[in-house]
Amino acid sequence: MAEMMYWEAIRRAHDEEMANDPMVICMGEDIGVAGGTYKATKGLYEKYGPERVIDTPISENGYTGLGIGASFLGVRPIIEIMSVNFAWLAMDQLFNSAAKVRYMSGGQLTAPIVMRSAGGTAHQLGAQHSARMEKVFMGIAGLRVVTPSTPKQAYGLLKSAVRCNDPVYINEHELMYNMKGEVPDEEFFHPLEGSDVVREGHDVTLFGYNISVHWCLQAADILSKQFGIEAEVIDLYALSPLDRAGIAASVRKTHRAVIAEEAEPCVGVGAEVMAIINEECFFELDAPPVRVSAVNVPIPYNHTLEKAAIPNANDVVAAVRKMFGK
Amino acid sequence: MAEMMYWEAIRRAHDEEMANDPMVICMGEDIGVAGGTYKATKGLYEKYGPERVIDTPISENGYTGLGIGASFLGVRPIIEIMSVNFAWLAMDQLFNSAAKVRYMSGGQLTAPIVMRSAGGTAHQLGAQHSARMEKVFMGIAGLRVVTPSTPKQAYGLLKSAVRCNDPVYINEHELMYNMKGEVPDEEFFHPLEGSDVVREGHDVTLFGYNISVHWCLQAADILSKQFGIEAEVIDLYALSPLDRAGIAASVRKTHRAVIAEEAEPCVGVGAEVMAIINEECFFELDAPPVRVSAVNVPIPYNHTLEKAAIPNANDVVAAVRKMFGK
Amino acid sequence: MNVADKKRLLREMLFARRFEERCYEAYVERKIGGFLHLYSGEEACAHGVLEAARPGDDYVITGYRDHIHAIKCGADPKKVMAELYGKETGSSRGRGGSMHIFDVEHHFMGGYALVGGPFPLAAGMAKAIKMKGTDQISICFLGDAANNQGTFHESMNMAKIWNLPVLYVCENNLYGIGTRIDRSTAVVDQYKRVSGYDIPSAQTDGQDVEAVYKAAKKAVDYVRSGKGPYFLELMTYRYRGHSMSDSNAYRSKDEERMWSKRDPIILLRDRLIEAGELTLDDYKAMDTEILDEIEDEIIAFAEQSPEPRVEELEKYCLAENDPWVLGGGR
Amino acid sequence: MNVADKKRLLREMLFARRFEERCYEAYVERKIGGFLHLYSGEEACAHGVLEAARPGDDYVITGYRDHIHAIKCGADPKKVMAELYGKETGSSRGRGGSMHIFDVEHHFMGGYALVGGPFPLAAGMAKAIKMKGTDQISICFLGDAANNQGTFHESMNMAKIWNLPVLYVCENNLYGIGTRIDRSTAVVDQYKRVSGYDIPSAQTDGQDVEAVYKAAKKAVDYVRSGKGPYFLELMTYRYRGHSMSDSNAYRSKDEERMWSKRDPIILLRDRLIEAGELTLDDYKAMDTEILDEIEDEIIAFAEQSPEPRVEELEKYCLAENDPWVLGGGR
Ligand SMILES: Cc1ncc(C[n+]2csc(CCOP(=O)(O)OP(=O)(O)O)c2C)c(N)n1
Ligand SMILES: Cc1ncc(C[n+]2csc(CCOP(=O)(O)OP(=O)(O)O)c2C)c(N)n1
Ligand SMILES: [Mg+2]
Ligand SMILES: [Mg+2]
Repeated sequence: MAEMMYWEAIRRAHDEEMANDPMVICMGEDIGVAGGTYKATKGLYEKYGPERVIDTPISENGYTGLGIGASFLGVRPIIEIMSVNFAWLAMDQLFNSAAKVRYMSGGQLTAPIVMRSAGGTAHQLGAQHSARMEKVFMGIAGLRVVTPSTPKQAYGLLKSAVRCNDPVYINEHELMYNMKGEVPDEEFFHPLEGSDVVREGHDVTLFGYNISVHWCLQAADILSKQFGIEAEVIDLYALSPLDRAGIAASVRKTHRAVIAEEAEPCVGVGAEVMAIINEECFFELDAPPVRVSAVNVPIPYNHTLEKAAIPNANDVVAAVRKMFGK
Repeated sequence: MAEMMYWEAIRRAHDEEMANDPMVICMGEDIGVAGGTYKATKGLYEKYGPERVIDTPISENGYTGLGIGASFLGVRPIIEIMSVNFAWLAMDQLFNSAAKVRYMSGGQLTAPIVMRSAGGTAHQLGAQHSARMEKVFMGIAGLRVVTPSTPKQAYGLLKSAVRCNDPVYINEHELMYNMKGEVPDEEFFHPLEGSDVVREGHDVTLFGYNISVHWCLQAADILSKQFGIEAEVIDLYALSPLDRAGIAASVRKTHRAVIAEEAEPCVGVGAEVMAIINEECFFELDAPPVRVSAVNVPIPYNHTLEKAAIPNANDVVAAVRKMFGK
Repeated sequence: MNVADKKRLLREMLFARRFEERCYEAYVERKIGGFLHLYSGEEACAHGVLEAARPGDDYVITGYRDHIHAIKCGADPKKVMAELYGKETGSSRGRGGSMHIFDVEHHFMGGYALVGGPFPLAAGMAKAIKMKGTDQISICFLGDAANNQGTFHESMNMAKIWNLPVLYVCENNLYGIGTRIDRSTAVVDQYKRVSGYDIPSAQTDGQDVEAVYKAAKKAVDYVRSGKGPYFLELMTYRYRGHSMSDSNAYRSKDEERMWSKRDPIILLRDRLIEAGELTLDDYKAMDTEILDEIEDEIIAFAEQSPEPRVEELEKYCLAENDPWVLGGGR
Repeated sequence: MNVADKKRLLREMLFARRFEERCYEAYVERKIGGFLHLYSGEEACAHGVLEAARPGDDYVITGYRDHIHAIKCGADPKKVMAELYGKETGSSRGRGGSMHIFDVEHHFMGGYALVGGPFPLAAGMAKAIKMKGTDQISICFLGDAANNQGTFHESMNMAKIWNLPVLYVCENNLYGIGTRIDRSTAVVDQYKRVSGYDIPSAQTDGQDVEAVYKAAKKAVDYVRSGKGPYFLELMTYRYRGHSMSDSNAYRSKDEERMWSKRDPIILLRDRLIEAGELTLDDYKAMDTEILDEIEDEIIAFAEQSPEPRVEELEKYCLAENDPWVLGGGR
């Protein structure tokens, strides 16, 4: 078991899948000669050449559509959108073509693409580079959405996504590419559905995904040490479909729930998890579920404002304390 | 008070606002010479000429961006996207430019555009013409979202939207353009925030918006006549921001809630209303809130499947009956 | 093209016309729902181009006006009609409808309803062909107004820089719904628009199937030889409204009459008659045979086929039992 | 251009260079955050073009590499620097940052970070100008790689069919981040790409500010006279990496050296010296004065300005107290 960085884990998954199947390609802006903005494809251009590691023009809808068309004939494209903010330009092809083609062809045709991008608010990148858009991807039938919270997941989710016959969107985080973690030495495929209990507890369940899992873990630590509250932490690495059973099972045990999301609350992951809890185990609740979300604004450049707009571990702690009246 | 059709009400609002202010223009595909796919701009080309009633090329992102740029200088464009499905192509300009420009310019610049489109599932238009996307528009800070359920609202919401300094998205419904209803003879501006109690009741609150308000009203009738259940019906004509106070007030009264939405459930209006109820008045609930939503599939062409995919008044009735064990 | 080919083409085009006109009736009878876009008047385009290619082997993609392209690729007209009827036996199992005919077996990769959507998809299929190293090509049929979509620009550029084997065919019928081309488009000669991508192009009479065939042959050979993309513009006209809900009021009767004088079927028929290869009676017999076939076989099949089962509503949304969803083949 | 104008331009360009290089330092000192894109090497483009227009009156828009365009339009450099420092006194009150400088008072309508985003916005401003009937024009500066975005195509077409008073200026610095233009673009001469829209265009040396001015004068006059859009390509080079996080490893030292020999500031300076209008000492004095101004006034202002208040986090998201939100002016 080697330690590697999140970006290295993604790079390794690309490399292994490209070595395994000549139909796997990757494409995106500056991913080839330059090795990728976040190094996810570093060295692959030299190894697999320009036909398989493709530097695209700045044409997000165009190259996404091109990847989808290629996938109709058995190619497995990994499409990088440098920042999720640019994905608005590619939503037409992703949703209107890739997510719908299997259904509207009566199962004849499928678009087994992977789209991945850096989502999330980083350091002062401003309103047009800081949106969190996972909820947009989740709302559409025909697309799978996953989001890795560790290098191990980043590796294993991409591997499975490449092989899965459905289109899969992978939401990565700009601030996590340099995060270190253990990744098994042997090849490993992470499930694309389900959720993980990453910390056991019995007083309250903290739901997180991607970066917010880490806030939850930190918060659980503080809650345990300082307030004697034992929180269970659930990693929702699969955002679509969400793990209804896993969500309900934990709430049946703890009877309380807090959902931490980096995005603004409106029609977000928090709302959906709360709806699932209401539907699955309302009468098990000892307190109303709570979401810890961003302030509903475009993200400001100023560092202090930016930090104030985005939640963190302390906000999770505060929400739990309030719930327990402590 | 005259009866008019939904499309006529929209047309009248266009006409009055264009007569009132020479900076109001409208633009979209086939809205001019042809008068608009749903007749929303019928006769306006003849009246106001090609400089103000603009037939655009099939360039959704382009002409949306053009409208936004014009609005920077005081023009008030009403931008028609023929079907909301095509709006995926225009999301980049709508969200990255219009919704963010006020914030990122520190309040210097604003994009007072109106975008309107037919959303919703009509009759067998197939997967690429039947999506319900209101939830996508709701999730983004800096944009207002409204959705008329009657000709009166269609008229009054468009009038206010044109004058409001924020960008406003108006979600209309393909199946409602020929719906008739009373519209005041005198000029009238509908608020862009809030909600309406369209039927009073004390046993359960049915939340609807746009077409689903009508399912709720029908359902309330059936529930009253056949089951002695008196439902309150709330029309959420403002989807962003949602009327938290109005939602909570009704639930405090009825202690039960059902949300009817035409879209698939995941991260939708139903989830958000449930989240608001949980946050505002959880302890007032006598039963878990329930959402009545579409089946999570792209919409099939076949008529029977299509009908099975979309909820209706009977599904609302069934949900309430189940809630009451009747 | 030899005489036998021409006669076959004549029959195919006449079949196409009758098929479309029968769809019109079925729509009026409310057997067909949704949006219905007919190809009447434009038959020489799909037939001329695909005659010069390898339908069933080359990959073809188009927009919502797609029945005839599918059939020319080899799709069974019975299944196409059943699709329009929304039946389980339809080419897309009744899930697609008129705008979404698919026959992947015959490499007809679908009709798409977002204007401009197929441009990049076609380039992508060409990319796949190139990776596989076969001598197939990818062919994309779209209308004139579609060329104003950003995807046109993006796709032409990519097709050229990566030298992809894709033939773009522009069926220029002068209108996008009710908007005349000169009101929406700065340069109305569509073949001129690709100079900005250094893509070779040509403009041809789209009503004369032999002319289309000739121009397409050149285009197809160019693309198949590995030289890269090609753009072919065909000047044509649709007889009916844009779709069944279109009043068609924006076109003058004069204009319509002018174009109907250059009907692609009549043009070819008369040429064959003039050359002594066909009599008017032969033609009439052919027509009767076609009409009977459509009624007795195609419509009958569509009528008698079962609808999809409601229990299968959620089928085909995601792949079934995909092992990787669980993290591996085990 | 008379001698006084040239000397002023020299000073402005030298100021621009020093301003940008000081930003570089401030970024390294972590006073500036986020993405920072510098204009060093390209000064003749914005200065030459806007010198030929009416900065402060004509409407200007660009991408993320926007400091200098804003300043040339009349934005106070102190406020621009304060913006980079994220201060409340910044041109966007610290909410925008380097990529989003705005000075609406001086008709600098902003820097936008989505590549290709400003194309339609600029056309829209031109539409508004046309409606108002003034003789202003709209000017859009963007890079070479931006031209591959679909919005380019859509905007050029609309600008032409509606005859909009918009000047598109392509600052062709041969790269989009690390990708050389010939690897992403079928036709590398950008001015040739607009033939598909029948838009007149020209290509000019972007390092010689007088040449830029001359070409821009022609372009501006054309647009201002109501003849419609114009496209001007300026061949230039950025000295630094794409942004501060760019290694710049993809360019050869030879190439960089070649371009630095045609530095726009040195070119103009030497021309003035040769003509006996300036001495090297004059130039040095000018430089010292600029450096002092930047340090003593601009940086000092940015340093000493207050940050935005956290209580105002939600301000500027929606209009405040807009009466129509409540359904009327009452
Ligand atoms: C993205 C998108 N925008 C608009 C429409 C509505 N629409 C359908 S067909 C059409 C006109 C297309 O004209 P053209 O490309 O010339 O093809 P034709 O119908 O003439 O064959 C329009 C505007 C659509 N389906 N998709
Ligand atoms: C829509 C979008 N796609 C990608 C990016 C990332 N990106 C930022 S600048 C850039 C290169 C642009 O090059 P060019 O237009 O030539 O301008 P230059 O930076 O050379 O001035 C890219 C790909 C972006 N900001 N927006
Ligand atoms: Mg057409
Ligand atoms: Mg460049």
